Amino acid sequence: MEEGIITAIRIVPLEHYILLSFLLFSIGAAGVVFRRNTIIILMCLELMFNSVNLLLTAFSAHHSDPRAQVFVFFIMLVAAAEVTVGLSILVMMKRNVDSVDVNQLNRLKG
Amino acid sequence: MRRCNNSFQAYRYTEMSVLVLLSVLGVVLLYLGLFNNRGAIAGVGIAGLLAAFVLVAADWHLESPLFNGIIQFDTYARSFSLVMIVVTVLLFLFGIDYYAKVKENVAEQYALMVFSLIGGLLICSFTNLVVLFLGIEILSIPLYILAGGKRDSFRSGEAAFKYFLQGSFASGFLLMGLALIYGATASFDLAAIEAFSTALVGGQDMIFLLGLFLTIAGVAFKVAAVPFHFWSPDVYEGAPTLITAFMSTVVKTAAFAAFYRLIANLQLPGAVETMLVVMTICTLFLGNIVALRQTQFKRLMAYSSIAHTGFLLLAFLGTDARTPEVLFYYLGTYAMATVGLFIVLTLAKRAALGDENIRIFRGLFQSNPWIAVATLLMLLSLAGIPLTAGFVAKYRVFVISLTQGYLWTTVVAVVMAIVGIYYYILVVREAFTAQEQESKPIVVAPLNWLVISICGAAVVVLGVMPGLLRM
Amino acid sequence: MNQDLLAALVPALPLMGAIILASLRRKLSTNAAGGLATALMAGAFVCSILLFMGFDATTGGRTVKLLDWIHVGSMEIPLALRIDALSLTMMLIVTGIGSLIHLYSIGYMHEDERAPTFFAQLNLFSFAMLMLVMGSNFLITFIGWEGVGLCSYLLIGFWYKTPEYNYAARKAFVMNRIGDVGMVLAMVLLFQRFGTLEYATIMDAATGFNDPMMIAATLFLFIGATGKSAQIPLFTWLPDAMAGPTPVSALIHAATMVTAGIFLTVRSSVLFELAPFTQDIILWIGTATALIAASIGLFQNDIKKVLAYSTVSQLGYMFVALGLGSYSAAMFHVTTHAFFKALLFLGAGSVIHALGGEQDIRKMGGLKGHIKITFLTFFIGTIAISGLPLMSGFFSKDLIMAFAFDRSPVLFALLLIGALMTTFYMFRLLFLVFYGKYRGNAHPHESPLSMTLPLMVLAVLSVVGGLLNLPHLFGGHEAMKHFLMSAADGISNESLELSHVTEWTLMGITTALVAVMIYIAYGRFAQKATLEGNEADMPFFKRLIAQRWRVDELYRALFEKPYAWLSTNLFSIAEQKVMVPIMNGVGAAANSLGDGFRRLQTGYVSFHMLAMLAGLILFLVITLMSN
Amino acid sequence: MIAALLLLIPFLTALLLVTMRPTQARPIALVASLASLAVVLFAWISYTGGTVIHYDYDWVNAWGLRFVVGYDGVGLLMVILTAVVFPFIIGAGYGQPEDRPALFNGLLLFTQSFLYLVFLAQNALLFYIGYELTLIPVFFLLLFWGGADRRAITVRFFIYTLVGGLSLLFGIVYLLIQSGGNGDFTALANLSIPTSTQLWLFWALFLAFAIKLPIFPFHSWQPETYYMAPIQGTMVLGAVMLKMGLYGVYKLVFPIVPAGVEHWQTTVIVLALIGAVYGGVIAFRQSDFKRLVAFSSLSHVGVLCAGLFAWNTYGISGSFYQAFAHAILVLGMLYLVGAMQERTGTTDMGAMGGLKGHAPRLAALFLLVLVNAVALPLTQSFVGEWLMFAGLWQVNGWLTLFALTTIVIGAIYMLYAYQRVMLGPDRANVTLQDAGMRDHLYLVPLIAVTLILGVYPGPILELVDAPVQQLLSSLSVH
Repeated sequence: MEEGIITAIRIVPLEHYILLSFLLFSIGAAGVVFRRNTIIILMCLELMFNSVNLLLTAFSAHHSDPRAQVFVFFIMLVAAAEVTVGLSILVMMKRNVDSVDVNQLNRLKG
Repeated sequence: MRRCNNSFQAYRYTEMSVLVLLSVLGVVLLYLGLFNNRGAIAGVGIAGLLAAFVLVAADWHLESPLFNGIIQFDTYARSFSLVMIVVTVLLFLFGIDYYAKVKENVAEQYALMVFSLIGGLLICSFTNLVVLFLGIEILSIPLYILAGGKRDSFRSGEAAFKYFLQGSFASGFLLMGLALIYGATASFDLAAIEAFSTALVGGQDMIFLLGLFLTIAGVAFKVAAVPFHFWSPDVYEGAPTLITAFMSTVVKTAAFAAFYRLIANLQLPGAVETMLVVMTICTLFLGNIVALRQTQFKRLMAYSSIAHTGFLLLAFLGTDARTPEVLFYYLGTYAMATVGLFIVLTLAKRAALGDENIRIFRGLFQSNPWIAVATLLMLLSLAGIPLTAGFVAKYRVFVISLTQGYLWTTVVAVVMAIVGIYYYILVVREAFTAQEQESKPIVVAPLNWLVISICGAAVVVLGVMPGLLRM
Repeated sequence: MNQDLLAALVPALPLMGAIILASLRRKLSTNAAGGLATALMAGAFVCSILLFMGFDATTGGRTVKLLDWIHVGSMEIPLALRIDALSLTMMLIVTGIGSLIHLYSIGYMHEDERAPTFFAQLNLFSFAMLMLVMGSNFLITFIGWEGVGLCSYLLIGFWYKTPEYNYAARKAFVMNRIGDVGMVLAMVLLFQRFGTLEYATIMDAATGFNDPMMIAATLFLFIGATGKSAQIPLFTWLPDAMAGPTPVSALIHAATMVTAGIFLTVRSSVLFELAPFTQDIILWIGTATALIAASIGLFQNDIKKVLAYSTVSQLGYMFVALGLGSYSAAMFHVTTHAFFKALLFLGAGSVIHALGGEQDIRKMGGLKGHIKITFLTFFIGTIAISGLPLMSGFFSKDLIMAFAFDRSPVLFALLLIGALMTTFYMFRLLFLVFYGKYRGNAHPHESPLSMTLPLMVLAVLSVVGGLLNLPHLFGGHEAMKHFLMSAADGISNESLELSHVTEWTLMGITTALVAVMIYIAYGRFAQKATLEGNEADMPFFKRLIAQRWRVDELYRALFEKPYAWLSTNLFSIAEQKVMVPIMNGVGAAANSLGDGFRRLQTGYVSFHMLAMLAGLILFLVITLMSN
Repeated sequence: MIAALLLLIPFLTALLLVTMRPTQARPIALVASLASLAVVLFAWISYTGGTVIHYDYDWVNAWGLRFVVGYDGVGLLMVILTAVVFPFIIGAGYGQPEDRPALFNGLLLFTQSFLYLVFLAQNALLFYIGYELTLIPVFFLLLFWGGADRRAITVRFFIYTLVGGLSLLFGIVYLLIQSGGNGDFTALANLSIPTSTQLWLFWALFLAFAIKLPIFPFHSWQPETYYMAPIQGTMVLGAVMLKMGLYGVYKLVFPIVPAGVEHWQTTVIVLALIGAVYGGVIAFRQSDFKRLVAFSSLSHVGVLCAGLFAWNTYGISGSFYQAFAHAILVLGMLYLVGAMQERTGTTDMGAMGGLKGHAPRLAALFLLVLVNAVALPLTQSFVGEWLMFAGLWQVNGWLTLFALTTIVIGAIYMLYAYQRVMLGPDRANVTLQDAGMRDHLYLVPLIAVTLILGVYPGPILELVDAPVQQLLSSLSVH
């Protein structure tokens, strides 16, 4: 990886990154909790994951340690896998209850 | 539990080959699915698992790092791996009968279980947080699919959906936690992190604390500790019984192994300790109390599983050398009892045409006395009545928590244990009450009979001679 | 012959009889059973006499240890018999009168098909009574004490088909039990105090102590005595006990069992000597009982009830004697009373037998012609109890009254009134039963020899009984007193400082007034053809007495009804409305708690995730706070 | 050897019965119980005092669970009690269910062997294990053969008892940690626990026994359970199982938390006596014979417990002696309940009465049993009660007076019951067969035991005396 980018990243103080990714993470989490459309919820999940990726990258830059970036790739991979599964499940749901509203599904309770 | 120093050691074939073997096994099973030959599938699956068993059991006390020291296949890991493999074998045996009626996609079911098992092996041997994360995902993703295994069943679908959403949500927290820990310690390596935590003792590091906090939350989700338990009742009930059994045994075992491996040698900040205590009390309370009102057996088992999570967490409190020993014993015997019970449930459910109310056990003693007795033994074991393994397990947990000085937490646990006995006894009562009107008899295939007997016998033998199940 | 063996035989023989008869009660005829029982009692009597012969008063007595009964820690209670003057006296009375009554019963119970059972129980009673008097320590005495209680329960309820009889039997047993509570308390107290229950040891050790504990102990003993000897407040069972066959009334409720209380007091006279307070209480309770019972006796119309109340009042006299500390007088009266009261009861039995079960004196009268022997003997009994000069009752009662006068003239006056009432109701009874003309409609016939023989024997005894303890006044030297002195130390410090003149005058007054009473009674009852019986037209006070001071009603209202009420409601309210609901309530509470928390599991996935999030944040806050 | 025989004879026979289901189940069970009785008698003869340890090997020592079995005098007495009682329970002529006799007797024998385990155990955990195990067979006895509403009552009984059990476990675990993982009674007795701890630890341990006995506020499960259970089930509960409570107190409470006992002594005695009076008073008006027995048992047990907590030689010895007497008594009473039930088809005394005329022998036997119930001298009960009262007096006179009221109360309800069952005018058109061979075979030995031990209590008292003395002296050392 090119030195320039690292330094570029380092210019911004770490706290900002942390704050930003916290913000993104919270937005994601809030979205997951409060939105009812499954598609959007999936996107919010992505958002959460990516905020983490951002954070990791920032950390790795600041610790000047590449392992975190490797981890980021793993995360992307896993996220992809999850989304695939998620979407397939979503299709199944659509088939069962003709809707993508998460709260349509509540036969199991109590 | 010794940890390897990070230095590169001689490449050992056997341990790694377990993972390789299992992955191959999964693929092979998928291929076998093409020639829709069930007997072969289960057979191959079991053979493969047994091979894995041998490989794990071989040169027992060798502890060698793998993959550049991100995995540590030590006694701890081996022991839990063995339990998981054995239980999976039992489930496969059960599967032969369970999937007998199903038309297609049987091979996928087996294969996914194997994959999930790999995840389990990974997380009970990790020494690097990355592996922890990957392992958990490898463990979970197949489960999301398995939970929805009954494509034509609404409930199964709902279960899969809920499991997936909450699972990924939790993964998010886990990831955040890991990232923060990394941020604080500049390393994913457990040893390093432990070193950091020891250095930190007394001091404060917000990032690290928060990181630990979220990580634990993420793992706690997997073991279904309150308040991260919401998924388990719904998923347990909705998922196909075989998968429910798999989740409440293999997955639970793996998750706990990982959980303890994570915090075992950490110098937990006081805040986290408190969190654990509160979590334990809540889990004990909610699991048992709500279980009182369950009439659906699978849901009952879900809450009882939460309750047992509570007891297991009790063994986490403080730092006691005996904890891994106890965890191992508890989980092993718990798995045995649970597998057996779920098989009995399936059989009774068939006879009752899909009803899952505990009433379906009625008349069991009339029709199949021995099965009834085995059921009794397994239930008593879960309830923790003496001379069953469950008693020894609970007893040892109490010993630990009292030794660590958690007097009141233990009192709560004891009270909750009484509550627990109540709902198990209700099931016993059903099983041993005579059936009034004539109903479809409960048929037990020889293979199932064998598995149930094994489980029933195991809980007593291990209860009388606990020494047999040692790490 | 070996004294110890003899001593052992005395209770053993009746016990044997009881066991044999009980086991063979189906096979034996009345005569066989009665014969066996009587023979065994006679055997016991003979043994007692032999013991009496071989007894040397100077040694003070011997203890015959049969076996080690209770031995725990430092508690050693042997199963042992004590042979001394006191026990010998009682043994002679019990076995002697006992055998006579057994004999009598053969005739009396002839028609009853359960006669063998009757004799078995009678023998068992004799055994228990003998244990009571022969015991060498309190606990052995207690064996007999409770044993006679049981037998009296069985015999009162012998005719079990009549509910009233069963009730009477239960009443007797329970009241005795109340007394026994006192007895047990006394025993545990004495044991703690002296570390033993042996009479000999305690009496030796006791001298010197006098403290509240001693008062308590003696009071407890006295409570026990009131139960057995039917003193106020526990006397109401004795009249009801007349439900039993008449021989039972004679043996148990006149001659022997009811005197157990007196016996016990004399046994432990030393202790009572150390507790003057208790003695006073005994004195006044005795007086009260004597008077009240006598007053009730005046209006009874059931021949046995009259005798029953007379018994109660006579027992009262004995307790007065004890209260005055004149134990020999008490024992003397016990003896003579045993004679004439047994006689009277058996006579009454003979009358009832003659009239085929009739007990109401209003339906009697003019029997002296039909049943001569019964009449004569009954007459002797009457004059004996009324204390006409030179009769046995005369000596014993006057002795007591002399002691009373020595204490206070008032007491003497009260006792005198009692004595006069006794005379009155006894002669009323005599006249109503035997004089005038017959008011009933049965065909009176004299009883068989087996019944009349005991009557005659007892009659003789009632006459000459006084000689046993002839006072100096009449040239005697108080034989019985000196005999008993070796056994009951209390006797030695009796003293009667009365000049002969005073004694003569007292006797004179008594006798004169008694004569007057007899005259009045004769005038009122001798020639009655009919008898007004209805209490309705009596004046209030008279009616109150006639209704036995309404004590039974009082007790029923005070104890029986509330107890029954309590029993019912403790179950229906305390148990079923409180205890059980509490137990179930705990479970219900847990369940409702479960229901509550169950609602958390809404099944809405967003809510679940929200909850997770909330929980997480909550934890965060809590832990950071606690940090 | 002896211990092995005791534990195995009933256990193996039971296994055989429940697996093989032979038709002649009852005779087999009877033989087995008699065999174990023989063994026990041999043990008694060869017993020379002190504490005899038969086996002592580490089971899972790491967690304080060692297999140590043996007995001191009191333990032996309890073993004798069990051995004597079970032949009678199995032999009880009436109330034996027709269905699944093999299972029934098998469960009985299981109970017996577990009871042996309880009384032989010299290790707290082993004791606890036996203590809980006894519940399982009884649970099924009640569930299978109980009367009306058995499903609910059985579970209630089970859970209520386990509440005590778990608190006992808690206490034991706590002790184990104090003693460094050595659960032997000897080791636990040597602990010196701070008084403040003993005050609560006492209840943790005692609660189990208070419920098992049961004493007053913890008794609610007892009447309904006794009433609902089959005759033999009630016999097991009343004759032996509640004795585990007494034994437990003697073994696990007195030596280990003496300070606690000292502090709570009066409280417990008062509660126990309240229960004694409460039960006795209620028994008076009970119209059902079986319930009456239940409440009378409650009453008797109250006195037993009070005597035990008098905590001196007389009290404790008396209590254990009385425990024996009470077992025999319960057998007799319940057998009579069964006998009447078979004859009149009910246990309601309202439907009885006036039966003496028809069944004089039965009445006589009843009377002889009753004599023991009201603790007349020269019966077994009297010896026990006398000792207990003597013991209680050393503690407090008023409590003794309170306790003594029970002898009046007892007389009241017992005689009333006898009258209502037997006495009164003959029942017309009732044909009632009188006590026959089996009744005599059953009741006469019981009565004989009662009277013999009433006249010659020596042998039993000797057993109890020495260990109790030793216990008390060791406490005074503390």
